[in-house]
Order: sequence, then structure tokens, then C-alpha cells
Amino acid sequence: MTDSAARRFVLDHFWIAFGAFGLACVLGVYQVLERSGIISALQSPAVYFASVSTHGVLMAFVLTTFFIMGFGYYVATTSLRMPIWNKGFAKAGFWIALLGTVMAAIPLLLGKASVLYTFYPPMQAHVLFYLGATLLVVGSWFWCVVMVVMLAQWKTAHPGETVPLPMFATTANAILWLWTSLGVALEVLFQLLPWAFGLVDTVDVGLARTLFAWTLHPIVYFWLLPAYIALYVFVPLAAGGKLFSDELARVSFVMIMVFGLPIGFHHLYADPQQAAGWKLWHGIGTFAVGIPTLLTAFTVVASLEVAGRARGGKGLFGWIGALPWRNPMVLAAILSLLMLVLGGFGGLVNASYAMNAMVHNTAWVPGHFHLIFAGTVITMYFAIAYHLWPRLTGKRLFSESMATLQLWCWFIGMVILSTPWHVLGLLGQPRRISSVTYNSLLTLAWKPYELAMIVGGLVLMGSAVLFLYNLFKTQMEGAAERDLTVSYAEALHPVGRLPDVLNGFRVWNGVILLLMIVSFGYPILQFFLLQTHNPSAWGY
Amino acid sequence: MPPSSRPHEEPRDDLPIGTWTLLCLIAAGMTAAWLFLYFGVFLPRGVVQ
Amino acid sequence: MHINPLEQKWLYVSLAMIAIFLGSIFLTAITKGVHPPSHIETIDSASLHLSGEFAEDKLGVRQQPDGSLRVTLVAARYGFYPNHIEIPADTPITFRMASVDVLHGTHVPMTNMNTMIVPGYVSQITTTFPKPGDYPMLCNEYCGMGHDHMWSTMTVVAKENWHGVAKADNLGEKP
Amino acid sequence: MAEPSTRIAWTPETLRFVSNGNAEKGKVLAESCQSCHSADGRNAVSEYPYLNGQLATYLYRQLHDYKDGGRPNGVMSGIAAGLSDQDMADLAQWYSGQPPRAPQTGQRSGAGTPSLVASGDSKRLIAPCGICHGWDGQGEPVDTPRLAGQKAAYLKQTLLAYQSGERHNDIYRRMRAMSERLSAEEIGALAEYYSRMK
Repeated sequence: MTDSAARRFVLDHFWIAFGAFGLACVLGVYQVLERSGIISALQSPAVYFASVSTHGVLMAFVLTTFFIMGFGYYVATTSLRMPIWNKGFAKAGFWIALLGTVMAAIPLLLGKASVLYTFYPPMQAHVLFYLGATLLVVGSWFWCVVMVVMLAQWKTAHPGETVPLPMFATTANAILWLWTSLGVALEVLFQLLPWAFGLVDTVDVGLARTLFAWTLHPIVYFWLLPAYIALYVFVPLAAGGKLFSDELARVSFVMIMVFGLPIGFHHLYADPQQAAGWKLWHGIGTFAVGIPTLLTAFTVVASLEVAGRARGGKGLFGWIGALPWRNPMVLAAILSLLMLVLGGFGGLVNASYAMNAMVHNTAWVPGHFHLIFAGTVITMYFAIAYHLWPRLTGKRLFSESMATLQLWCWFIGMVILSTPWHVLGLLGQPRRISSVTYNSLLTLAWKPYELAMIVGGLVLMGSAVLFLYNLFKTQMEGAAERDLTVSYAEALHPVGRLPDVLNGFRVWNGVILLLMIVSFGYPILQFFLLQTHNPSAWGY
Repeated sequence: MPPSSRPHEEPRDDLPIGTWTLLCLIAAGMTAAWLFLYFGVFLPRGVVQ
Repeated sequence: MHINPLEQKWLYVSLAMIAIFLGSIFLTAITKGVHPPSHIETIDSASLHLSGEFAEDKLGVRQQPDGSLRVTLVAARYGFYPNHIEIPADTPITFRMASVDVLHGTHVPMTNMNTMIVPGYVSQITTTFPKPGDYPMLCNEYCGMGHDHMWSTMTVVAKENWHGVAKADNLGEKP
Repeated sequence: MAEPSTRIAWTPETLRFVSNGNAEKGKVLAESCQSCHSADGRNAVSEYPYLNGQLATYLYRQLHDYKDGGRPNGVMSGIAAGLSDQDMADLAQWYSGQPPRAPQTGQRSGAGTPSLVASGDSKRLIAPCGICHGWDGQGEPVDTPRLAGQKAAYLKQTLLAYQSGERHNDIYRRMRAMSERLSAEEIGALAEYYSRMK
């Protein structure tokens, strides 16, 4: 990326993402402290639930969306070697998303939108919150368009050539996000906004929850794919090896895109408004979408093994020790995969149909998604930031050892934070409470775990400070870095010509459409056939 | 990438036996833990329908 | 397309693992009827108290004509009504619940009694409680500022000590 | 089947009907209520509540319950019997639009808040008053009344009436169940606290 304006543009995205991240971390520390009840002056459900709502929105919507857009522009321009298509259009997307973020943040911080990032009608937030969330998503659609157009232009200019893997995956993510966001867009545009504006009195909560579930699972893959991209194209190179299999990486991305979408009902296992048969169908799909992640684990670990052996690692596991553990990208990959194993297991339990009743809405669930999202995903976002910051700012990374320390702290903090959550979940503690008021012997066992979580939260906060400080110092005071080129890992077995299905998405869009009609068609249609009695708006 | 670079790779690269062993161990552990939770914790807490 | 033989084997291992999980799920679903609570039935949440099974004097534990036990509960900010129920252990109990206002959920810790309560819909879940004791029945879905305080109590009595539904209407009984 | 505690159900239609009440017409109707319910302290009987700033939904339902018999009262039942649904909505709109009574001592929530208001008592399954009635005692939609600045004698009498079951128009016994678990001293203290609140 030689165009400094484009680099600046990507950096703007990243700083908004990581600014939101920093603020959300502060809120996270407050939340573990408040929840433990050890400082009585902090106890306040009003502040707690405003904080949880803001933490969720900042982490899940703002950090991710801006990071993914910025990373996408970077990958597109560097892997395709072409400038951003229609910069004005891309900038419009950025400003719309930013405006939406600010609009949503105001009511959130004022406690006027304490409805959590899942919206939860019939509790009604300030209308600005819904408008802001909508604009954030609309802004991201601009990015999707740019990605799809750039890929199309490149393919026209390079007929028959294989699309570079990082761009193939980035476009898969853009298309995935367009499909994904449609569910929540329908909910907000046709249900929540007319209702918040007072045009209609009531909202069908069953339908709203079904539409949100449409978005709620694949959105996780929208967040995860940039992490997988880094695992496939940056990590093997950083470890000193090659990508074990390029084709299988493409197969994994396509499978995630196709199977990630029609499976949202595993968020509704405990809901009364959908039938068990549909839940089982989505449950089977949920297990199916585990396959590409299992394949990814193999490809990435095998790539590491190739690199470790090239560095002199011997025996069955000697290559692990031979890896460059001090390299932030490699270290991040190892820690990220470790958390993927633990968090993935939690996900398997959540996905297991009736067994969901054992853990549904317990502390197990935030334990699971903090391992996967705050663990696997964010750790790779850190590594990407460390990798790209010198290339974006033209300054050498301020401190590589600080980066590795930061990654270790994040890992340790996340394990200390999320292990108690899993235990508490099995002991029956609900998620989303600001204090434990149940007068029951069963709840006595919860206390020590709450205290451990404070330690985890503080370690994570320290890690977040190190991360932001390192990036800031790099940009402000780093030594000049002349080589701004970025390299993507080559495949061990070079890819030749690929069939169209692994070089484009036309067929897959058709498959997705079909699967979505099968999986969501009747479950949505039923609300128009049922005699429903919809509730009016409530405060909180 | 030109195919000529392939002979430089060690033959073991094509058989990541360490990865295979490691992942099989993890898969076995996950399966055992899942079966324990399903049949040892979930079902004894009461059949649900 | 190039697929490494070990990678192919790994794919089979992955598929086998998932087959074990899905196989267990299907097996217990077919032989024991283990399913998540699913029951599509709509209701006018605003008018629950006026008539029908969720009217104020119809709540609580009831023996059905076929001898089975049914618990009818209303979830309302911030509690479950009636505030206290008593049921026998090792007996299938069917809970029917509806919300008066917003989204709620209910969970009895250390048991599988766990379901969402969505306004406009009736939630129904059948489960058994193997261990006698006093349990909190708590709201497990954020429902407003008082969510932390939304809970009621449930006593599970050993089957041999259970002498039927004590009172026709135990609404409001002190815990 | 027993009579429900109230015949009002907060359906979208009823909510809309109340919010469409005509405050100007309510003002005219309210003139005859002021001798007992005025906010300037003229009303002599300490058990007659202030109505200014009260939630419209709450006022509407109380009037209806007086008329329907859900809240029997020697004085109010007779008065409400002469009101139409529209009159009740108009009155509710008028009173809810009036500024709440000025504080007597200016106390706000925070310092000196009784623990029952802020955190309840989980041993007795008493939820904090503040979670439903608002941390500033302002009441919450729908139908949870404002308590701040209300007369202590009225609040005390009301809680005692819920406790004895004499008053029973709380849907699903929510207030009866709470007040049964309160002691007479606690009832007195809560009434005092809310009466002094802004």
C-alpha cells in the first residue's frame, strides 16, 4: 500500500475500533467489580446495565465493524495491487458508520438504551439508539460493496487467474455480512424503528427474536474471518514456513459462509415460539459449521509444524518448541488456537440441542463467547495490528517484547476471567445480573469465582493499556520504517487454476438463498399465520 | 510459486504427523468431556422436553 | 485439488466426532424424548389476569385429571407468581408460564428447568427434579432494573414425603 | 371463577385510550376533586392522596376499579360510578400533567435511603421498592404509581390495607405479597421516607 491517503484511511478505521475497545475494557473492569459486590458504593443496576449494553455494543459492533472494514481495505489494495475503488463512496461508508456509532453511544452512555446489544423488545430504548445502530450497519454495507466491486474488477482484468486467498476470504466475509445483517436490518427497519417512532403500538417479540437469531450466529463468523485470514496468510510466514493448503483454506471459508448462515436457532433453543424440529435442523447445521473450523485448525497447526521442522524441531512435538514464540504473530496464533479449543468445546455444549437447557443464559455463555471472541478473535486482531502498524505508519513497532508480554497477559487474563464463568454456569449462576440476591445455599459456592474474575479483569485491563500504548508510541515516536510492503504466505503446494466454485461466489449465493429459505422461510412465515397478541412498549 | 521449489521441502512436510497426533488427542479429549457432560451431568439433572 | 492424506483422515475424525454428538442427541431424543422446550402457543399477555388458565386464582401446582402435575406460573416484573411452589422429586412436572410484561426467562440452578418466557407466547417445559431441597427459581433474562431481584422459591419434596397438592391455591403463600 | 383483582388490562387499545384523554376536559372535571385532592395542602384529611404528577395509567385504573368494585371505598366508589371511561381518561391526563407536589424537606434518593428501598430483603423475598417505583420514587410505566412526595398517612394506610387484604386490586397480589412480609415499623418508615422525597 503506497498511497499514504489510503494508509491514513485504514488507520482511521483501526483507531476508532481500538478506541472503542479501550473504553469497553474499562467498562468490563467496572462490571466484574460491580458484580462481585465487594465495593458496595459501586452497586447500581442502572449503571451496570447501561455499562453492559455499552460494553456489548462497543466490542461486538463498533470494534469489529471498523476493524474489519479497515483490514478489508488493506487486504484488497495490497493483495489485488489496485487502489480502493471509489474512495468517496468508501469514505461515505466510514462517516455514516461513525455517525451511527456516535448516535448510538449518546443514549447508551446516558442510560437511555439499557436494552443490551441484543435490543430485547418490548423494552424500548431511545430512538437514537436504533437509528445509530442502523447507520453503523448501513455504513458497513458500503464497505461490502467496495469489496465485491474490487474483486469483480480484478477478475475482469485477470481472466482465469486465481484470486489471492486473503481477498477471496475478505470478499467471502463481505458477502457473508450482507446476508447476515439482513436479519437484524429487517427487525430494525420493519419492527423496532416504526415502533420507536410511535407509528405502531406493538411489536411481535417472537418474530423479532427470530430475525435477530438470523443475524446472531453468522455475525460471529463476520468477526472471526479476519482472524482466520491472519492465521492462514500471516502466521505461516511469520513462523518461517508456508501455508499447508491453500485450497482447503478456500473450502473452509466457503463452508463457513454457507453453513454459518442458516443455523441461528441454536440461540432460540429455549424459546417458546419455534418448534423443536426447526431447532434440531439448525442444530445439525451448527455442528456442520464446526467442520471448517476443525479443518482450519489442522491447516494452521500443520503450517506451524512445517515451519517448526524447518527451524530444526525434531520428534513428534519438538517443532512446537522450535517455533519463534517471541514473534507476536506466531505467539498470538498459538494462544488464539488454545482459546479456540477451550471456547470451541463450550460452543459444542451450547449447540447440543436439549443440553442447552443445562447452560442456557447461565454464566457459561459469556464464558464461551469471551474465549472465542475476546480470546481467539481479538488476539488475532492484536497480532494484525502489530503486523500492520509499521506498514501503515511508516514507523517501526515501538516494542516487540511489550507486544509479546501484552499477548501473554491477555491470554492469562482471559483464562482467569472465563474459567470461573464456565464453572458458575454449571452451578446455575445466570448471566446478566448485576448482583446476587437469591437467598439460597446454592449461591454460596459462587462467591470465590466472582473474586477470581476481578483478577482476570484487571490483568486484561493492563494488557489493553499495553496494547494501546504500544500502538500510540509506534505512531508518535517509532523509528522510520522504509519497507511498507506486506507479504502473504505462499502455499506449500502452489495452486494452479481453480474451479469457479473456489474462485468466486455466484454459485454459493444461490446455495445460501436456498438454505435460508429452507431454514428461515416457514419459521418466519408462521408469525403471519399465527394469531399473535403483540405487547406494547415497556421501559426498564 | 515455481514448482521447482518443492524438492527443497523436507519430505516430512507432507506428513504433519505431530499435528495429526496433537489434534487427535484434543478431539478425543473433547469427545470424552462432551460425553461426560451429556450423560454424566445433563441427563442426571432431569430429562427435559 | 490437493488434499493431504493426513488432512483427509482428520476430516474423517472430525466427522466421526460430530456423528457421536449428533448420534447421542438423536438417540436420547428418540428413546427418552429429550428435547428443548418448544411449544408454539400464543396468548394475550396484557389480559392474562382476566380469564383462562393464567387468571389469578388458577395459578400454582395442580393435579391434572390424568394424575400428572402441572405448575402454572406468571412471570411479571419482578417475580414469579405464585412466589413459592412445592413439588415432588422424581416426577415429571409440566410448567406452563406466561409473561405479563417483557421478556423473561426462568432457571432453577442445578436442574434443567430452563426456558425463555416471551410476551405473547406460552412457555411449556416438562422436566423432573431428582434431588429434593429448596431451590431458587430465578429470572435468567435481563428484564429491567429489578432483574437481579426477580426470583421465587421452589421446594422439591422427596417422592415418599409428597402427599399431593397441599392447597388448591397457594398463591402468595409466604416462602 | 373469582373476580379478577382488576378488570383493566393494559392492552394497546386501553393504553392508547388513556393517553388520548383530554386534559382540558379533565381540568374542568377535576375542579370538584380539588377540595380533597389539591396539591396546595388545603385538603384536610391526611389519608386523601395527592394526585398531581401521578401516572395516568395508574389513575385511570384506580378510578375504574372504584367504579367496578375492585377497590371498594365509601367515598370514591360513589364518585367514580358517575364517571364515564372518557371522563376517567381525561382526569388521568389532567392530573398526570400537573407538576408533582414540591418537596417538604427536599430529600432525594441517596443518603438515608432505607435498605428496603435500595436493596430489599432477600431473606424475606422482599424486592427493593425502587426497582418498580423508580429510584427517585417517580413511578414507572405502565401503572406503577409515583410515591415521591405522597402523604405519609396515605402511604401507610395503603400498605396496611394491602397487608390485611382490604385493598386487593394489585394484579397477581404483587403488593399484597410484599406488604405481608413487612412489619408495622417498616411500613411507617417507608411511608415517611417516600413522603419526604422530591
